[in-house]
Amino acid sequence: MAEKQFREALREAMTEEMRRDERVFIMGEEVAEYDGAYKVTQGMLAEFGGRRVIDTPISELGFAGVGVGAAMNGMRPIVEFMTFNFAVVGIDQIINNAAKIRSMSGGQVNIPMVFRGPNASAGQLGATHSVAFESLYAHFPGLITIFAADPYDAKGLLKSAIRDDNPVIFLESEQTYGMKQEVPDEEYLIPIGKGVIKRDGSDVTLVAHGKMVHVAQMAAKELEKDGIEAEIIDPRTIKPFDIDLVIESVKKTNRLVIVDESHPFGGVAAEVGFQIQRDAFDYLDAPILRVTVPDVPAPFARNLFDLWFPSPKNVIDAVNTVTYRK
Amino acid sequence: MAEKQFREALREAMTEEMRRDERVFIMGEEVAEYDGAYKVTQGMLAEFGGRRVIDTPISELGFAGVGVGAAMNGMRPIVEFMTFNFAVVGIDQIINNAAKIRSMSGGQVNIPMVFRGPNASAGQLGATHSVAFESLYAHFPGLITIFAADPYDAKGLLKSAIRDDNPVIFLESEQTYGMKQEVPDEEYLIPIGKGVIKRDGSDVTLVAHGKMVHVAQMAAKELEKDGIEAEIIDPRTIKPFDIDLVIESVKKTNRLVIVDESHPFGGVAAEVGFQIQRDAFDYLDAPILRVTVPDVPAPFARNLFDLWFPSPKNVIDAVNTVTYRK
Amino acid sequence: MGKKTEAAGFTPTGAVYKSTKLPKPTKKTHKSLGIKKDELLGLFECMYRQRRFEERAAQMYQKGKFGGFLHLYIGQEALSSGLNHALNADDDIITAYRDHGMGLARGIPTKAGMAELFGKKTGCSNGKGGSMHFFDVEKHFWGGHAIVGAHLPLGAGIAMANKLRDEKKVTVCLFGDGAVDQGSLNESFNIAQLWKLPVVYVIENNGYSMGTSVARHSAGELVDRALPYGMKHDIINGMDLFTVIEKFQQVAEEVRNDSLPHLIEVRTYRYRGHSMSDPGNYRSKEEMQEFKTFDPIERLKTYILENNIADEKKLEGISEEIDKEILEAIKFAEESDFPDDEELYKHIYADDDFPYLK
Amino acid sequence: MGKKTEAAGFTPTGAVYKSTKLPKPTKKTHKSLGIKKDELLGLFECMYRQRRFEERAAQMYQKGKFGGFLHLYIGQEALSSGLNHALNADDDIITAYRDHGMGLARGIPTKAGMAELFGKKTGCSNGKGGSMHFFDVEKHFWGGHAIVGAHLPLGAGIAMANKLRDEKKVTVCLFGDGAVDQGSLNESFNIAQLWKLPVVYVIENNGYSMGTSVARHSAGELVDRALPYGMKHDIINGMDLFTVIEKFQQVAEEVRNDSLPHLIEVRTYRYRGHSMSDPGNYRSKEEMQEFKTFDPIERLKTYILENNIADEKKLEGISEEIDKEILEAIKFAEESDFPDDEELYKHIYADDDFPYLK
Ligand SMILES: Cc1ncc(C[n+]2csc(CCOP(=O)(O)OP(=O)(O)O)c2C)c(N)n1
Ligand SMILES: Cc1ncc(C[n+]2csc(CCOP(=O)(O)OP(=O)(O)O)c2C)c(N)n1
Ligand SMILES: [Mg+2]
Ligand SMILES: [Mg+2]
Repeated sequence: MAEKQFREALREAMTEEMRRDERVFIMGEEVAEYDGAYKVTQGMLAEFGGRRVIDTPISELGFAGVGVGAAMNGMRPIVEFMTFNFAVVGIDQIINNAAKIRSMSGGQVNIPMVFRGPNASAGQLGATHSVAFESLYAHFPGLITIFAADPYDAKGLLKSAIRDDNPVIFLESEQTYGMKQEVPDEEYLIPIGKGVIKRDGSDVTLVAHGKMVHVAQMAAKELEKDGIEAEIIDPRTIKPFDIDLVIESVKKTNRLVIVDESHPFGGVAAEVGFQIQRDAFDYLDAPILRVTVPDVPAPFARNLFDLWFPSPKNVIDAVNTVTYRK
Repeated sequence: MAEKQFREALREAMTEEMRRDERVFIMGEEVAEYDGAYKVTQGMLAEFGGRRVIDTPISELGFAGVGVGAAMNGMRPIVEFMTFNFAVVGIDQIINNAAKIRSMSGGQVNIPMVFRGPNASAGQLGATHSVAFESLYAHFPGLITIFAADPYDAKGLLKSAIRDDNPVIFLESEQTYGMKQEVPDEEYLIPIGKGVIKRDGSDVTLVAHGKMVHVAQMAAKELEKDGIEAEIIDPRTIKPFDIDLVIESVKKTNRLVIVDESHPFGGVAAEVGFQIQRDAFDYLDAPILRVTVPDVPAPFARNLFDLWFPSPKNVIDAVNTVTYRK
Repeated sequence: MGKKTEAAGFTPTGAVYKSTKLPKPTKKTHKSLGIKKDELLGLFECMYRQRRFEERAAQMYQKGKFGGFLHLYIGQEALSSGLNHALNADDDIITAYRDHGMGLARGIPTKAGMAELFGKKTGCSNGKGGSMHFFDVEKHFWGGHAIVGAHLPLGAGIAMANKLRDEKKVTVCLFGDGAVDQGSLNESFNIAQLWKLPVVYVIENNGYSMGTSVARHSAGELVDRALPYGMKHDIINGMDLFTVIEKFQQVAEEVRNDSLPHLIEVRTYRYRGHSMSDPGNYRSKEEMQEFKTFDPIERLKTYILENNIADEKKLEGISEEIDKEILEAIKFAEESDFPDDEELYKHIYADDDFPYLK
Repeated sequence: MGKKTEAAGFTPTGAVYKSTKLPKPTKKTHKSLGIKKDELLGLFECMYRQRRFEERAAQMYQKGKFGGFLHLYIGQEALSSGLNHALNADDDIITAYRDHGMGLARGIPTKAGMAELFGKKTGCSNGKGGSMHFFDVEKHFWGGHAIVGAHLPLGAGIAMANKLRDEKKVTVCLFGDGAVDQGSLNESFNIAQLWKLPVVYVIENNGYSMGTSVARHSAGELVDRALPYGMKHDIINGMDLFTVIEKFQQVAEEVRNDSLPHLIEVRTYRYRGHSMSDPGNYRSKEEMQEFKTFDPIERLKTYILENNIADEKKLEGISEEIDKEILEAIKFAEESDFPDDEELYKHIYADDDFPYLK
């Protein structure tokens, strides 16, 4: 077992699955000759050639739809978006075609494919390049949505996603691509729809996914010094969401803070909060709080961006509120 | 004061504003020579001519963006989508350009425009033609989102929307276009962001918007026979949302059911429920429940569609649960 | 609409004939096209079946037997029938929501088609799709699609999958003249040409996008949308069955050999309204009359009689058989069950035990 | 990359030169183009300002003085400078994210530009936009836009507003060769031609979309994207200032008269990487060397000297002034304040009292 970067874990997952199943191929902007805008697909063209590792024009609607068509007709495409901000111009192919054709055809059509790429903000990239889309994709039935937080989860989940017969939205982050973690060399799969407790604690439950898991971890370390043991739950899959794991934790902690990089209105935090108040009402000793980006587009200026981005301090403040310590 | 159809109320609002301000114009598919796919714009071409009532090709991304550009440069366009299902292919122009350019330019650009048309389901139109988009638009900062339930609100709100300096998403329903109501001939405006109590009651609060207001009304009538007085709140504007009105009501009823035609994950119901448990926690005598379409695409078959669509019975069941009557 | 208005408007007015002139039909005979007599009668039957299916469907719709949209293909049957004849059974076809004709021509049984309109479990999409979403994947009919232009990339993708498997199959993607203005066309055409995908794009130019004539929604000639990419292209008369067959036999063979995309503009005409709610005020009686004289079914009938391939009686016999078949299909549709309630949560995901959010 | 791979691949390989051959520059002189001597020196200054601004910006970026993306325009300055010279001050311009050059040429002060890169409140977008979103609406510069192709319809809309007000103004919408493959092009071009909008679309063909050469991302010649719509079009040498000025003077006059759109493919070259993180392995040293010989600034310098419009000393003087100006701009940017924290909630909506969701 060796330390591997997030991008290496993703590459291993894709490479292993492409060796295993020749129906799997990948296409996207700069994935082939350029070795990937963020070097995730480095070396894959050399191994698999231009028929299975394919550079596309800047035509997100076009190549996303080509992927859906190829999946309908027996292939298992991986469509890489340079970032999910750019998938917006092609989103009709995802939320209408990929998500609904199986249902409209009465189950005649199978659409086994993965749409993957970086999601949410990555520093000062401005308003159009910093959006977290997980709640949008989770809102529309027919899709599975995954947001991996670390290399180990990323590899196991991406392999499961590629083998899954549903269209899967697989979200990553430019900012975690370089992050390292022990990743087994032998094959392993992580089941879709199962969350994991990333830190045990009994005083408060923190639900966080993707990049936010690390923000929650930093906050938990601070809180620990303060005698507060936070339990961190990473759902890993946004849809289907492992709400039972959260309920179990809340039954123990009676307090919940959700950390979510989405905008607040109808974000993942709103959904999880709603379900918990509905299904664990009697176990709550305090209102559920959320820590999200504010309801404004990402600003460019460094200072404003830092204010905008959810910080450990924001999480700590929320925890102090739900534990009535301030 | 005369009885007017919903479509007439919309037409009056646009006609009055176009007479009042020559910067206002309307474009969309079949809005001119065809008099509107649903006859909302009937007669407007005859009055205003082809420079202000403009038929477009089936290019939602194109004409939505043309509208944004015209708004940036001093006009006040109304962009009609035949239905909001079709806005999906042009949604980048709405959530990135219309919503963010003011902010990215540091406030130099004003984008006074309205995107309007039917939203959500209208009978057996199938999976791609039946989606409720209010939570999606409300999720992205920079936009105002309105969903009018009846002719009176529609006229007053659309006039305010046309005069507003922000990009406004104005949602309607094919199924209410024929609905009649007393609508004053003299001018009136309804403020954006203010909800209204559509039925007084003290036993339970029902929050419903758009078509769902009528479903809530039907349920309330039934419940009344049963001695249950439901208070119905129609927020009218989804963003900004008049949460204070709901809080006031919940302080009185201590029970809340949200009726929302969106899919459940991160829908309007999830957001309202989240905010209420957060801000009115101590006033709740029962978990907040929601009545929405299920988390599956709209089916075609009549029987399945009827199961899919939120019914008064669904609302009554939810009310019975929060009032612990079953 | 006042003169002043016309002058000042952005969108051009009138001028429907632009882009709708019918090219000359082929001079070929059924023999020279390799069509046997019984095949020819089969093609007549095929066209007539589509016609009667929809005429009856319209009646049922007006009687309130089923809901949703209903877009009739009446007038365009030469394309669906000729295209299906020219292709192999395992070639792939995908089309827009005006899909009954193509679906039936491809082999969807009238019973399954009618039952789909009625939203019954016995329908070709198990009642889940309705009029706009006929599917029969076993027959390589990839469905009717209702977001205008959204299935253009799907056509390229279906072709790409065939190419990746080194199957020498042709994929045909049909769409209306209105779809030409969707950005998906630019993106799909560029990718299809750049990647040499074996896909044939077919514009069913019936003169109108809903109430908007081609001249009012598209600048330039529709077929010229192929020019930027250097895509092979042609315009044909879509009211003449033999012309359609000749063209697609040739194109299909070419594609099997060189795996290069084509754009074929097929000029045809829609005799009925856009949907059942459309009064059709945007076109003149004269125009309708003129195009009625090109009725593809009447045309074929005349050819069959003039060339003594069959006599009136024979054709009437075929017609009566079809009429019966359609009536039986209606009976079948009416008597079929609706999908079980559980179906609401079936076929959304591949897994039947998917944990749906409540 | 193995031979086999190349043969089997979907996307064409190599062949960068296609679509990047430079057309002949104009034979016109500054006199025949009506450019006065001081104007000519002003144009030299304008180009040099953009060059030095970005060279310094790159240094500051590498020193970590500011974050985000930084896309340099170096090599393409003849277009921004010539275009601005050819247009009136109240004509409208909108471009993509590689926007420093066009913004400065249009009159954004170097201080405001540098401060924007640094994200300071004194920036041309008040620090809210950054490198990709320079705006100066007073100067009719409608900004840099970062979703590839998404500003094409905006250009048509800006032109439509001018036309609705009967203002005889030209709108120029610039975009990269990679944006040609976005569906927004098809939709915008069709609408612009159909509605006769006074907009000039300009492809800044610098040979590459990130690491992908034009031949590898677009089928056919880029300028042919105008053909389907019957849109007027041309290809010009974008490394030669006079050629740019001549073309846009002519086009602008035409548009003011007939209000018809144009597509101009301007062939140019990007000397730096796509962004600061791009090593540029996709192109050869030879290719770079060849295009360096066309450097628009060197070209103009040579012309000025050979025609004795000014001597070395004069030009050095101008350059030194600019160098100073840029250094002052950097000082200004560094010393400027960041936006106030309250700015986070400003200029999102028109109303400063908007009730933001918490
Ligand atoms: C993206 C999108 N926009 C609008 C519509 C509404 N609509 C359905 S059919 C149609 C007209 C299409 O005309 P055409 O492509 O010529 O096909 P035809 O109806 O003539 O077969 C329109 C505007 C839609 N379904 N999808
Ligand atoms: C819709 C979209 N897809 C992808 C990207 C990422 N991206 C930014 S610039 C770029 C290349 C654009 O190349 P070109 O249009 O030639 O402009 P240039 O960089 O050469 O000026 C890409 C792929 C984006 N910003 N928007
Ligand atoms: Mg048509
Ligand atoms: Mg380029």
